[in-house]
Amino acid sequence: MIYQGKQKIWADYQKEIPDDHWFYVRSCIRQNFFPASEKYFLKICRDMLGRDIYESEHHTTCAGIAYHCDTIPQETAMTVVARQFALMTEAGYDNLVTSCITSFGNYVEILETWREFPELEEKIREHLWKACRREFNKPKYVAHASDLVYKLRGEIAERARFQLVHRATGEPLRIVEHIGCHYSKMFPHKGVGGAEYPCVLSGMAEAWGGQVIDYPERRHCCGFGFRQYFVKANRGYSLSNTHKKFESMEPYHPDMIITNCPGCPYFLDRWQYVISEMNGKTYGQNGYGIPALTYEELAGLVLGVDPWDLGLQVHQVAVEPLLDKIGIPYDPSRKYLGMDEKKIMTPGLPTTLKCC
Amino acid sequence: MVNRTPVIAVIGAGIAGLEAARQLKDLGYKPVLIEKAPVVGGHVAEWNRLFPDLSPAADLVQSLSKGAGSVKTYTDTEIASMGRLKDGYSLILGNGETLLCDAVLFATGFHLFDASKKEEYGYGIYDRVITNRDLEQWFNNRHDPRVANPKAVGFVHCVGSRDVKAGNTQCSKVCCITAIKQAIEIKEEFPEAEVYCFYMDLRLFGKKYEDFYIKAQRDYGIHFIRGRVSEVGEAIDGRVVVKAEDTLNGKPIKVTLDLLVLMAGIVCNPDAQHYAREIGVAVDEDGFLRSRDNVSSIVESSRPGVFYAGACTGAKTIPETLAEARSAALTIHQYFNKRK
Amino acid sequence: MDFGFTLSPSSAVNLDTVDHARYDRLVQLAPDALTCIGCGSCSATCTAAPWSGMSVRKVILCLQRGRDEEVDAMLSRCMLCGKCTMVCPRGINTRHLILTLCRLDRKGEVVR
Amino acid sequence: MRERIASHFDPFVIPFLVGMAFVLGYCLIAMIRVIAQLPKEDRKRFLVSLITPKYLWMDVRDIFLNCLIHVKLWKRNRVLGYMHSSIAFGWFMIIVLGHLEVMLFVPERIHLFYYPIFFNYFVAETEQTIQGSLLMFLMDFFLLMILSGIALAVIKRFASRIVGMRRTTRLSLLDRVGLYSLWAIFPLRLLAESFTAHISGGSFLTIPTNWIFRQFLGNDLNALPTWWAYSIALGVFMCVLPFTRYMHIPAEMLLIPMRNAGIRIRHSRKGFALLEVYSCPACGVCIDACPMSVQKANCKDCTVYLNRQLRRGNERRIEEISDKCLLCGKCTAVCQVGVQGPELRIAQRERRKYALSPSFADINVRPMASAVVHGAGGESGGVLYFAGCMTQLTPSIRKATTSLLDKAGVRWQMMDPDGGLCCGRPLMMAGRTEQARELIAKNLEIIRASGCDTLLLSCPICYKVFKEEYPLDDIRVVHHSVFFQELVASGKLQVQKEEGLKLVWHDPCELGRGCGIYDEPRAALAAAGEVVEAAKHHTESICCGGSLGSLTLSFDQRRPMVQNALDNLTAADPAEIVTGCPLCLSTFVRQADRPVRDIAEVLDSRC
Repeated sequence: MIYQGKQKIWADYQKEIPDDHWFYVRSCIRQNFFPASEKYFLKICRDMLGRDIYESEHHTTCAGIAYHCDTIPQETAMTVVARQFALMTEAGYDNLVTSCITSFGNYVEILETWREFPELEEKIREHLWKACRREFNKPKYVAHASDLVYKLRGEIAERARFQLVHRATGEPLRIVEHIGCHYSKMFPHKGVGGAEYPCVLSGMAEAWGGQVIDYPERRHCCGFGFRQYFVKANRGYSLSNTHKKFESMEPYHPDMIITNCPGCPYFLDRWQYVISEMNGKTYGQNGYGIPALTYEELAGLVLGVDPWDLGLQVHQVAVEPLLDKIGIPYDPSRKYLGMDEKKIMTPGLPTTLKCC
Repeated sequence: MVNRTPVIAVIGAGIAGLEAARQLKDLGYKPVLIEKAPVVGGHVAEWNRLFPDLSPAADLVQSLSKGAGSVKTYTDTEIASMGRLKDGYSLILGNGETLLCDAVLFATGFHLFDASKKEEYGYGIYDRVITNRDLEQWFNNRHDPRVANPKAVGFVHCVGSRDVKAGNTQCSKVCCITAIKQAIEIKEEFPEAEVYCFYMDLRLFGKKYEDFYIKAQRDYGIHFIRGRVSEVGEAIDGRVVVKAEDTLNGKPIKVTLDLLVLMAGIVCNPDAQHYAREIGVAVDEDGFLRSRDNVSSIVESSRPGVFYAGACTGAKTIPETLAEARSAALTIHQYFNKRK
Repeated sequence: MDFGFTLSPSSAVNLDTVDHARYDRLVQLAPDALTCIGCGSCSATCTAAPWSGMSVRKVILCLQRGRDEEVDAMLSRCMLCGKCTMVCPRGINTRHLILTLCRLDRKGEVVR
Repeated sequence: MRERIASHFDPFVIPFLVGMAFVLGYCLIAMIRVIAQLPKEDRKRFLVSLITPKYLWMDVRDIFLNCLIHVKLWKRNRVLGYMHSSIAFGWFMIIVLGHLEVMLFVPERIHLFYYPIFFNYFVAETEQTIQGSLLMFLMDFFLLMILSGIALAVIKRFASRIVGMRRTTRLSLLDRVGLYSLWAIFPLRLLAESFTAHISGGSFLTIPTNWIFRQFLGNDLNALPTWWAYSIALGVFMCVLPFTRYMHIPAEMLLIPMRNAGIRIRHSRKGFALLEVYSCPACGVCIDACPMSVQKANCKDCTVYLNRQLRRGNERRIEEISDKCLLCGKCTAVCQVGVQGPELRIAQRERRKYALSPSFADINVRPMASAVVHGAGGESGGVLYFAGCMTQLTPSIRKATTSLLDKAGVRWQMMDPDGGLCCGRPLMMAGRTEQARELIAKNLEIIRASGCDTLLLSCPICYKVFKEEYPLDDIRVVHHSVFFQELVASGKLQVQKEEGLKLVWHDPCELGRGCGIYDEPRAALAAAGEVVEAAKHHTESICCGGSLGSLTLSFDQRRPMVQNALDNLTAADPAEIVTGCPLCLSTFVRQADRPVRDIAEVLDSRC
């Protein structure tokens, strides 16, 4: 690996990310999968780093899932997105930041389509007006939340309580970064670092003391693929793709996986359980899995947020070995306590995959 | 009008420029060779052996530069600007000299495609990914540690050729046969190595090319896989994992290689475009200089007194380039005869 | 546990692990197999093709890709009529190739 | 007349006796073994033939004509014919006369094996009597005849072209021993008899020789050693005989009655095959005849060497030779003994083991069968035309054939309009007889369904197998050249003759030597133009080089063979080369310097 070569490519694919004043749109599904990620994104940006981030309770799905499942036409998705832009305009913002990679891809795709076909934009403006009497300005900047965290990575590092370093050995943790397909594969110049060697997550990992590993199937999709997962008959296909990634990363003994997409960490986390049940194979050390975290969770951990407040107990793969490696203190007895300190249910244990 | 000996500026002292200059000199003209690089010979000077007879490239360059020996030659000299005069052209050279000439011959050649632009192949990122030029360098000096006793070697044809995404839709013409040549040379160096050529089409049009291909298959057991490499990753041991579709088999294919050679294609020389614009010579959509006619007058531009030789108008083989250089010299000769 | 779906093996051919012993032996015994250019003339003219999808081109390719079952299935109807030999532009002695192949076991040994 | 040796014995006869005993014993055992190896029904058939007067007469006649007179060889090459018959017949006569002498003069010694052979040593005879002088004259006459044969043999060995052979066999070491001992026998006999001629008498050869020797040899001390040498030469020859090519002498005497009885090769190495191998005299006639011999490297793969390798049991070479052969059958056509080169090779191919065998038993041919039923309009009879695989690649033949059928008003239909199954002959040639049988069964299903009364083939490869291996007793199997010749002869096809149009007919191996069809195509062609002959034709025609018989010959290796066949055909400078085999056609077209057409095309273009 020639690191300078990557740096050269990263230099070619830098995008302008405004420092402040963002209109934030959440993901449809992340709050279920990783309940504290979005909350801590806002918390870190607003409270710790003092940025102005606005969110509206009126925003809806961007229709990306329906669009990628071929259940609605693109024009419908465009109108839904136009409404989000209208909300942003009404709130007085120009910079749109999305929590979801598919939303990000959707917004970028729609803006690029409008750029190529301005008559389509006019048509959508009409649709929006007819539907809900709203008007909008197009955002000046569209960023993914990970772009913003990438930009703020230095500030986070300054405030970090923990380094992504193996406490016992002093070695940097070996981190697999997985970028959502819709982040930059469609429009390489819209992602930090381009499509082939994106540095949005590797930049964070390295800034916080970790070491990114480059394994052959790094570019491969997590396996979610919308229709592949949502149709049960195709689910084996989804699983097989994830399996391919794990087989490829296995020899590198990664300590963790970080992702910037709603679906990826979910599948990279849950499929480890399914694979262990199907053919008894686990990919972490000592029968554990490889923890798959969101970048917000990782930022939270680095900044010293309590793991259980970050919602790490809802991961299938136990995060305790990782916490131990870094030296992050945690109280095992609080793992399954809810916000009100009452016991939420304790999950059953898998047959093979070791959990705490 | 021409009573003094006509002066012809030959831009580029690659094989086209050298050969044309020699012919012009022999025809009684005064050619002046202007070369940006410190040495003459262009790309061929960087090559080791030439297809299909594996003759040494150095011999060719040496004999061509010997032929053009008495021609006034500026090496290491850029052209700062070019301008049109009433009956000729003026060239302001980088060294401050001004050259007034009666005709200009573009022998500006081509650029080798920058393989790092095909990011998915990881040139400049992965240690074991090199280009055809790097391999020729290795054949020349054996210094490159990346070519260390490989057990498996891959060649990717059409890197930056026939590729809309790379901005070049044209075929580079010589990569197929070069890949076969280099594959054979690798097999000769490392007989135990498995060698794979990933191709989209094999375009082996020239004399002896097909024989060379049969030889590669039958005598060297080189594997030809019809399918373009889609991506390259790095394995834990630093070798590269290559993915492609084996289109004849209709299945994806994957192989781990010790060395991957990218057959960087022939793309236009942006300098030539720049000069062309300065004196009002047309450039084709593919970036190469536009000939007056692609069938009958390939060496002529639409402007009087401006001529072409070699790869400045598109990918060429060496024999084609040399033939064009001679043809250009004769065409220039006719041009001056008509003006008398 | 039954999830209602299973892990399916990759359809990709991994040349690092594929077993091509039979191919290696074949090209030792019938070296002209190496010169196939995959033109498909043999498949198009084949008398047995309607019954087994026989194609010498595919046979040569599948052997290199470790797809032995397909090779055996294709060969199972070959009548040795020789049409493929007649049309091969590379002059491959396809009948010799087929007969030689039929004598090799999966490990590439000639059966005695 | 007097007996010279009182004991009627001398130790010098021992080498001869040992040799004689050995060779007789060996041959007897070998004969029993070969007969025992025959399949039961073949063995019965053979033994019955031996007591059937008709066969017995044939056997005696054939043995006399072939083994002693070498009639076939005479027809082919008079010098070689004389050479062989002089030695064989002369020797035979010397033995017969020797016995006659013993019976006439010392009948009480007839039980002594060596007496007839060494008669002149033991018995001093006088040439004064008519009997004596006649016998002695005959003895000398036949000895001279043999010696002239031997002289020719010596010349042949060192300069084979003089006797009309381009190439001759490379001999093995034992063959050389046998050869030199054979060459030595008769000069030594001449010397021995000459040395004793003044005592035991002699005739026009021995007496002058005796006289010459006596001019400078003062005593008779040379006589006994020479008789010893003669006996030793005989002994050595007989002792090495079973291990040399001379084994063909006894083997052929068994081969002839077996062949007359209709025995065929049923096993690759045993029984009749074994006998054929031993019957090969290694004369090397097949080397020149073999179409592969155009390239020197292939000479070692001719039938004579197959037989040698079979005797040696060199499996690698046996396989190589067996697989390379074009199976054109020319070696058999020219062989004096009639060793069946192609059949022997197919037998070797049959014994091969395979990891994978094709199977056709479960192929569903019902759609093809029902197509021919509907094609005939439900009526039975008519011609069913099977184009076959090779004709699919030569559509001109198919077109011309069907056009001729229409012109002649024949009711016909195609058996394989959209391609069919292979006839099975290529599989048989490859030694995969079992698989071929499965194909035959499938094709039979289609033929039977058609209700035809004639099966027409435009490919001799198909024709041979349909004729020989398909049980189609009530259906006439006919090659198109024969069928069209009949139509021309009966006037149903009116062919316009072009005077001076020279056409040469190439006899395809499978049609000519394979099925014995030579005259009909020529007769049909004569209606269209002037038929000229190739340099070698009929049974000696040269294979086109494209034969499916060879399993290993590469395209490049075949090219000189094709050229040689073409050169042979164009000896009389014909305007067109005409053949009746799609494979020959495709093969020739690639290299020919003049038009090559199928007989159907030639006829169709002229009527």
